[in-house]
Amino acid sequence: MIQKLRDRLPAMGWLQPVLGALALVAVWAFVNLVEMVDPVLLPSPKQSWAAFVEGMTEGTLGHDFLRTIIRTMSAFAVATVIAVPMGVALGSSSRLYRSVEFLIDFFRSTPASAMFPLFLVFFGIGEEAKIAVAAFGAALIILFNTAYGVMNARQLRQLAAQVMGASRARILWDVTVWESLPQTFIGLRSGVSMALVIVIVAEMFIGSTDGLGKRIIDAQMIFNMPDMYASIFAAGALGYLMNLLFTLLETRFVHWGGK
Amino acid sequence: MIQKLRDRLPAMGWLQPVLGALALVAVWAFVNLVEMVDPVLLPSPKQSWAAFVEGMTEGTLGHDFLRTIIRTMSAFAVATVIAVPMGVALGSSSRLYRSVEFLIDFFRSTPASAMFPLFLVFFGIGEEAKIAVAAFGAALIILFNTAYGVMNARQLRQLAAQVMGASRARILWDVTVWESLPQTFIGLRSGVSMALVIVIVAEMFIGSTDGLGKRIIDAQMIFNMPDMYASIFAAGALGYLMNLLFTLLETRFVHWGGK
Amino acid sequence: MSPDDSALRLVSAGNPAEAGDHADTGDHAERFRWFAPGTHITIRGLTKTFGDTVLYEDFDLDLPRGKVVSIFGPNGCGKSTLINMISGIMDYDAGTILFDGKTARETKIGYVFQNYREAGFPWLRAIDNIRYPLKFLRLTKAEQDARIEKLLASFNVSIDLNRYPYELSGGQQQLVSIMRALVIDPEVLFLDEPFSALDYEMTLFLRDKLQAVLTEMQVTSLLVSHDLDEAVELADEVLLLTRKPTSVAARIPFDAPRPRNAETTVTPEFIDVKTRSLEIFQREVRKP
Amino acid sequence: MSPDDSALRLVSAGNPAEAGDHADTGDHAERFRWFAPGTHITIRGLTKTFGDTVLYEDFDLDLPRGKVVSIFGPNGCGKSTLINMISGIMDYDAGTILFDGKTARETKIGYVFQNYREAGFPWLRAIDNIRYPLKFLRLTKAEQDARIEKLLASFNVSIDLNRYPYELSGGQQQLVSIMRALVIDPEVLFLDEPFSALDYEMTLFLRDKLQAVLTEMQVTSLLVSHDLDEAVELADEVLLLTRKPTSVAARIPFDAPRPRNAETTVTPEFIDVKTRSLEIFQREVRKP
Amino acid sequence: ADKVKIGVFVASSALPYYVAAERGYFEEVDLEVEPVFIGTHPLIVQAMVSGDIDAVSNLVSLEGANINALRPDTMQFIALYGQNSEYVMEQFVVKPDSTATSIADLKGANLFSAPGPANLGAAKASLLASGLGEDEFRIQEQGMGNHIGAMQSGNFDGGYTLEALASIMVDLGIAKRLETGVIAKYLMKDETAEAYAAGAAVSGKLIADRPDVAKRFAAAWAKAVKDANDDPSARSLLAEMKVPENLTETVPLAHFSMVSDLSEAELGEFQSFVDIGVDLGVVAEKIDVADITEAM
Ligand SMILES: Nc1ncnc2c1ncn2[C@@H]1O[C@H](COP(=O)(O)OP(=O)(O)OP(=O)(O)O)[C@@H](O)[C@H]1O
Ligand SMILES: Nc1ncnc2c1ncn2[C@@H]1O[C@H](COP(=O)(O)OP(=O)(O)OP(=O)(O)O)[C@@H](O)[C@H]1O
Ligand SMILES: [Mg+2]
Ligand SMILES: [Mg+2]
Repeated sequence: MIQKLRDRLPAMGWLQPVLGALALVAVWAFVNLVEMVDPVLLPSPKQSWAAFVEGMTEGTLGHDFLRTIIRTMSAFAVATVIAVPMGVALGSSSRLYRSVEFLIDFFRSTPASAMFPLFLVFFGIGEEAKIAVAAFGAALIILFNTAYGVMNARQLRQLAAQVMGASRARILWDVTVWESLPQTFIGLRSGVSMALVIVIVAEMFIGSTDGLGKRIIDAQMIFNMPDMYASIFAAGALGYLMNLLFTLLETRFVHWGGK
Repeated sequence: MIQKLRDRLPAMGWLQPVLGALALVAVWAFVNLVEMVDPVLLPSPKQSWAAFVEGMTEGTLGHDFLRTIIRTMSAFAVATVIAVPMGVALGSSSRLYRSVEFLIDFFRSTPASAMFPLFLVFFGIGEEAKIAVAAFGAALIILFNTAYGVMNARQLRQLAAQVMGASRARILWDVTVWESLPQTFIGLRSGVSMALVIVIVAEMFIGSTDGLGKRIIDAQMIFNMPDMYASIFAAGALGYLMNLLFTLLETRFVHWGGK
Repeated sequence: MSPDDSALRLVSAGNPAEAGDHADTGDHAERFRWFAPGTHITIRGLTKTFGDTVLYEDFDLDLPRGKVVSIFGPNGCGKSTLINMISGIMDYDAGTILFDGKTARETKIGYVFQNYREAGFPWLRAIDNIRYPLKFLRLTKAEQDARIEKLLASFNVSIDLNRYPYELSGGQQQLVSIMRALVIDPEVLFLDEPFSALDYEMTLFLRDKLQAVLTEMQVTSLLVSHDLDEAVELADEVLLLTRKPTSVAARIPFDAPRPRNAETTVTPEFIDVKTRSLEIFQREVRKP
Repeated sequence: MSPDDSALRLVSAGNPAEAGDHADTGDHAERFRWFAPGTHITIRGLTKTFGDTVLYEDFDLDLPRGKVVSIFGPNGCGKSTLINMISGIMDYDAGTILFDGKTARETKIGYVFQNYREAGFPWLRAIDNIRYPLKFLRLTKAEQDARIEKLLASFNVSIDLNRYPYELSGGQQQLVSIMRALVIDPEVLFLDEPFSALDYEMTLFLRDKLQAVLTEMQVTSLLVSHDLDEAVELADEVLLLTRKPTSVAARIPFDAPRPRNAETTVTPEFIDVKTRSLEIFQREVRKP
Repeated sequence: ADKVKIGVFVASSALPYYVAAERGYFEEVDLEVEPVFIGTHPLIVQAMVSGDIDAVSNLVSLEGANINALRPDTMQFIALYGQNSEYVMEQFVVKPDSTATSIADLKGANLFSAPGPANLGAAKASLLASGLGEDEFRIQEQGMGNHIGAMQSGNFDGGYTLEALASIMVDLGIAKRLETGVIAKYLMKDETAEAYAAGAAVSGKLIADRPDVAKRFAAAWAKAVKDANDDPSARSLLAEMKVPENLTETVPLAHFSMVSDLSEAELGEFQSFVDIGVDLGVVAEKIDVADITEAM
């Protein structure tokens, strides 16, 4: 019996990622059931799920979802294109990094919502401002991680490349980038979550006609809690999926990790 | 001449971190000078500095500053105490981590401001809620980084400890924790910035009688731009300083980095 | 514990399900007869594959208690892999490793890794690296210090042991690695090319030292070396392995009295063992 | 370029300021006389300290063009450090390294690191690791392939080169490392204990191979080995180093005709060189 | 003294609280009132539901109606703050050089609105009621903190905003008022009617558990409301409510009234305002104002 279960366990690998979600829903259902919290404030998972399904099928949740995805992806793409090469470049000289570290740590520690006015000034009130501020926030964290990946990379392989005649740029590209890849992936995952968070906050507070953030704040305003939690759930699940994508990419590309 | 300058260069090391700040102020002053942006929206660095000094000496900026520091530090301390051990534990088994990954990535991708209602339900409307929500946000990013540090740690040293007779717990503590230290430091730095950001946002939106966030939103409302930028500057500088502390700690403790 | 009162106990590692299956099926059952007294480590039906390459298949081996067995085999034949599996840090697909009454984890094992450079803890000074395994021996602080004292005195090293591993040269790191393995007075010692980076003088010194320690303390040892002179000089038995899929090509005992030294290497017995080993090795390596 | 038309050029590395100072002060100026034709690498006034330990102080050395110099010295005397400084990947505090008309960066260098395990690129398959340095030679794709073909044919290796380095055994990794150093037909070759992990057969094979290549191509080579037989057999000159602070204890030429093999090792000349080397080495090591 | 926790949204409509606190009206009735400053409306409602606060100084009345529709008797308004073109609160502003004279002239304009479905709905409905067609204007919510920047940056022709922000814009010279009191005029169809957009409320729990405390609280509040309406010197307190000091004298204020002082007709006006909220979808279902007000 136990033997059989053991044999099956590896096959149930797909269940693992779901466990966390199940636990969350279970706790939620429990809290709701024993009315630890007023049901007006925290609806049951079932109500929220109903709101989610209804929003997706009949309502505009699908549309809002899509808009948020597009914004997040645009912001993240911009951030990656700028921040990864910059991170590699800055990280390759710790002197250089030290001189810009103030800026990076400064802006990393400043809330995006405090930056909204400034971005509105430069990018106008349209879509660009939202994408720009999210890209900025994501770029900072990607840059930070990539640069530290490069700075903490082991020396020997870079020296080996140097002896073989690789130029500084080549070493960076052929060796350092690879060495720092695990850290860069962590940066990218932090970055994509950050982009999503800022896009949602921007949708909440910088005028917007659609998107999950707008949906969340509207639902909150009219105290439509099932809809609010449905939207939050959609946002979180989106974040998980985007992270999952990178986890898959990483296991594919960084096969030597830990060896 | 050049020789002398070169000799002095290392001694000017302290200048490096300041360079970034100087560049920022220079760009700001320039933008202001050529009136690229209406001065009503973006005051000059001088005006903001004056507001900063006045706020610090005569006004309440010093008090607000202190309150934000205390909140951030409390949140960060709570987050560290919870997240570092948990990160090590979860990271030590990638199966375990996979099962909670959903939760971590989910909540990392959900804006703190969307979480406010939930936290208010559990922690009431006082100081605790602000600290709890900031600690939660910071803990997630610390946990994420620590766990990945542990998962990406090289195997050989852990196996060596195992052969020597170390128990699983001992290996974790004696080897894995050390191996993952560089990554943990990155997590701590991300975490402290995150705690600061969320504390400020909470001060802005959960309502508060003091703190930099409250100051920023008040200044923004009554359009006192010099004061707003003075407060933002204070927040960013605070973030930088807290990061600096960790950089110093790291160079002290992780002497073997890259070797 | 004397070799005679050793309890017979099955210890299986690797994939527990499969390993268990094997032991139970009866297929290999007759192999688990009582084995010769004096055997310390018994390996039965060991199977290890990497992807689709089979490294070991249904591999059996007995290692005698308190003796030094030198493994001699071509690069990539699976010597390090074998040691890793025996010492319990690498999983295997099937088979059983019996540690004569104890599991690998219950045994005091000293292991000098082939990859000595990465096996040290860079956050500890060399001396603390050496001291580290003493933690697990339930010794008082004073006893620990005494052990270290004794070890240092007998090695009389010229290295500054207050340095961190990454501040040491390759050979110095290897020496530290050896000292770390010896400080616990191990019951079983695995030496994977332990002298590969040591200088001439140090190698000679350590060969003598090791012989003295191993014979005095009756440590069951497994030595991997590509230096045939060294392998034979230290061995009670030379174990020759084939190319993969790996099997035992031959086991050649060598009983010359100890301590052995340069003079031993010119005895006819030594030369005989060496010549036979070499013949078998070359025959195996050159097999198509 | 023949040894005779070699332009004299000062190449300084390390801390540029200090190195420059040294060259200019006139203090060492007379040393920079024209040196014997046939010298390829010239080291003058080299100083290297780690913290407060002095490793090299005012160290001078000439390495002849197209010859194999074997370095023999105790662990931690600074052999790897020396090679690293010559090959331009480690800074030094003062001194000059002249590369006979070219800088280290302009020279085609092959370097087999002592730490062969970490020097490979784990993101490239073994074959691509070997191919990698060809990138910098301005060869067409076809020429590159031809080189690889030739190398593989002459090595006739049994390793699966489509594996990643971390899937290879220690010896296999070292072999890949050697092939990577040789594939570019280097002008200068640094070998830091290149055979330490190779099996008996492979070591013998590579000694022969290397001799053939190095003498045919007139590659200036520096070999570090703790195996005295090996060091002498391959050498045109044995360079003996003292303990730190490191200096040259002796340079012993060895002119036996090539190719040398097992027979060479029984010639009186060989035994003489070996004996003298050993005497000097042991005298130096045992100095208090 | 009995303790009462009061939620305060820092805006000029919180003036009665500041007056009562400053002038000791709470002590007079033996109450110890502790303010809880909350920066977002929904969180005030939530705090009321979860029992973190017993009263609120300035709750958006549609949100109050909404929560009572969802969860009856969560709170009761004891005072209502009316706004129209006399007691200016909501209004349309335009660029200083605009030629528009009423919101009907905003054809083709790009507008911002105060955030939230109630504000946006009211702004849209007013524009439509003025005769503009659905696609003859564009309007977009903006957080209050962005209004000045939005106006200043030239991205917008004008917008629907609230006091004291409008006064600040006018003061800075970046906007002028176009039409005020639009809810009364366009939605309630009676320029003199008061749109009771906000009010002071006490929780249903306070009334049920400590009716006496609620009563004393209302009494103190009534005094404060009187001062806030009639005593110009109370205005100096506005500086604490995100009103710049130079505008405290002049910034328009809502008309504060205790529910007990409201006439049937005025309560009828409130009912029609709440009904508008239902139409806008901001109030979950139709609700009688009697269920959300308490005359004390
Ligand atoms: N992770 C892996 N994936 C695939 N093959 C592997 C892996 N690890 C080891 N191998 C293969 O297993 C074989 C045995 O490796 P092992 O390190 O045990 O050899 P070895 O006998 O110790 O050789 P050496 O004398 O060179 O140290 C090698 O051929 C190697 O290619
Ligand atoms: N980063 C460092 N900090 C301090 N000391 C160092 C550092 N790196 C090397 N050393 C010291 O320099 C000396 C020379 O080291 P090196 O690696 O060159 O020795 P080696 O001659 O190659 O020895 P081996 O034969 O063991 O490889 C050693 O004594 C070592 O302790
Ligand atoms: Mg091996
Ligand atoms: Mg060395």
